[in-house]
Amino acid sequence: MLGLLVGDACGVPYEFRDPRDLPLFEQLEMQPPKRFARSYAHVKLGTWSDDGAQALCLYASMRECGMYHAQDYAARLIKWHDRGYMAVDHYVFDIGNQTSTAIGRLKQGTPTRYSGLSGERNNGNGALMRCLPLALLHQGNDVALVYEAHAQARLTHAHIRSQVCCALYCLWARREMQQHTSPWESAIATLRAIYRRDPPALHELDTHIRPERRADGKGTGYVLDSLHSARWACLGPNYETIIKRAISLGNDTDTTACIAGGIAGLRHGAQGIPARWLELLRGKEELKRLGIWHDSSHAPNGLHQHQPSTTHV
Amino acid sequence: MKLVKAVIKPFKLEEVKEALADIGIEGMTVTEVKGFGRQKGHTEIYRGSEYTVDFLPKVMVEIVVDDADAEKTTDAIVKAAKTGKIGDGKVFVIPVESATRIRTDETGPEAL
Amino acid sequence: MKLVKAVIKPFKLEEVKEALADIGIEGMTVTEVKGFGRQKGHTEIYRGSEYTVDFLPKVMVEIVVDDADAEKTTDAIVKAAKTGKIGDGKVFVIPVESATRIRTDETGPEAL
Amino acid sequence: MKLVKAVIKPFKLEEVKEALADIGIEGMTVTEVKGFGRQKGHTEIYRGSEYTVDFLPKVMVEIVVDDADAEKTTDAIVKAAKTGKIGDGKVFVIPVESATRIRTDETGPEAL
Repeated sequence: MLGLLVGDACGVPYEFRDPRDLPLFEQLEMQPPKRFARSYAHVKLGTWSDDGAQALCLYASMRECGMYHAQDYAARLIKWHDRGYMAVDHYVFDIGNQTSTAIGRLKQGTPTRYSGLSGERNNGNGALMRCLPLALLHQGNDVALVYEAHAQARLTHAHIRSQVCCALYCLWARREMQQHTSPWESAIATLRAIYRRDPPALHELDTHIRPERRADGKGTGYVLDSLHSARWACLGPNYETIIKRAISLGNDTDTTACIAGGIAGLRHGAQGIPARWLELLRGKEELKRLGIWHDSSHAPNGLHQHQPSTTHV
Repeated sequence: MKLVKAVIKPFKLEEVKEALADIGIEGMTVTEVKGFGRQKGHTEIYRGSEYTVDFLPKVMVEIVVDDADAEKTTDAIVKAAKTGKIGDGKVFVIPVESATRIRTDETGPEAL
Repeated sequence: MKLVKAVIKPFKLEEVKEALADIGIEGMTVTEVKGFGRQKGHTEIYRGSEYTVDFLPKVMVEIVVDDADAEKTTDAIVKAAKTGKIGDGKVFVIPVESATRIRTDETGPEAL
Repeated sequence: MKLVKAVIKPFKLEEVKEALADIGIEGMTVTEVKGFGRQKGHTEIYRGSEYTVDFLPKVMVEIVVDDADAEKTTDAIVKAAKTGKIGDGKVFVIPVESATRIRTDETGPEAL
């Protein structure tokens, strides 16, 4: 979770920029260069955005329920939207259009199965950016994980593309946790095997997501571009480089860095996250309550490396 | 009246609906459920895992029918939902004492 | 005891809950379901696929009550859930042989 | 045969499954539900918002068993799902007239 949150917080000041307007690669810090006019100038550095808050809602829900429970998660998203639950300072400063529409529907009593928009154009990265806790805390097998990733996506992003992207990401994260030698490739193979019984999903995977294609991306808010951008960023050798690569693509920088950061955190552990970034990260009281941050150890042990257990953080 | 309650594979739902329409049954309720059974979910090689919740996605179909129709409803579902492989599911028949259609206040078999 | 099982329109849930609270019933279970019926839902064409959405989102409300309360519970639901339009749903009453409250091991009507 | 229908706290599902496996019961259906009851969800007044979460997340576990097994199934669930705190849930037993295994057409207790 720390990998995701730090990535998100690093990306916030650079959001919506053309890559050419960004500082030099080595200056893509959580604290941008002084002359750089950062996005959300009123938001303190080290603050996670909607991505981190929604992921924490899912984390808290799964911890409390011991499973993915759509209605409980929906109630927490509404609480975030209305009252800043899991947002730093209880302040919500950004929300995606689809998520906003879906939360509005949920508040009117629409069942969780039907709250998400399902058009092909409704494929923002809003469900992908928050789904990591499923992979961290899910106690089921791969089939169960895949279908709960679908259910998690449908809550706000009901098109099959968003669902499959979330399933692929969750399996990828699980393979990273398992220290698989080829996590991405293994995730694809498993997903194909599962989708043999699910032709629409298999069609989507093979014709649109095309997971074997070369990793690249533009860092936009389109779910497929986000996933491939994160994959490209994750070609970096360490946590810091992965986050900087994600931000260097410009556009939806916080979300690309959040998605890549989740994977990078699993791969390199909390000790792989630069101490200066952990220092700047805000909201630690909330993270302590959730058991993600521990003061006593100074170096947080909230994100352990390569050690799946029921207390993944 | 009887409640016919079937748990089937999700991809068989369309065929079951068609089979029921063929015998004149159009109203039903469908719930997404998790099925746990002797057939485990797709097994993965994974060491040292505590992963134990191995469900398979299923759908539960519920239909209330007149006493006389319970058997043919069951038969139609069984025929349409069968793949012959493990995990095809089950059909149960449960007694129903009363039924009311909310829109019209009709009760009994007229409400079905 | 009886299981009163109602399938209603999702936006009627609040009114049904209030109507039940008015007659002293507060415990219930709510499940998200799909309703298929003579009233068809909207049809969607998806990339040449034959996929059509012919269902409507519904919620299923389940309440177990003492025998004596089954009728007034049904009545309260019917009144609160009615819009007079097609698709309002139905209420069924099913016999229950035993009930146990997990926290206290109480059984029978005391458990309700 | 009997349908044993339990509404429990979600994080108790694993223990319930294990307790049932211990008495030889492996097949079950699990549904995510919202539980409304005398125990209200927590009400919070925050920033003038009137929004309150008045349900608790629950799961419904459904198992069909032979008549003779209904009681020990209920007992196993009650024991495993108990936390002693409010909101632990309930277990109901409902009569089932017939059961059919779709794959083999077996009916009655053999189908379970």
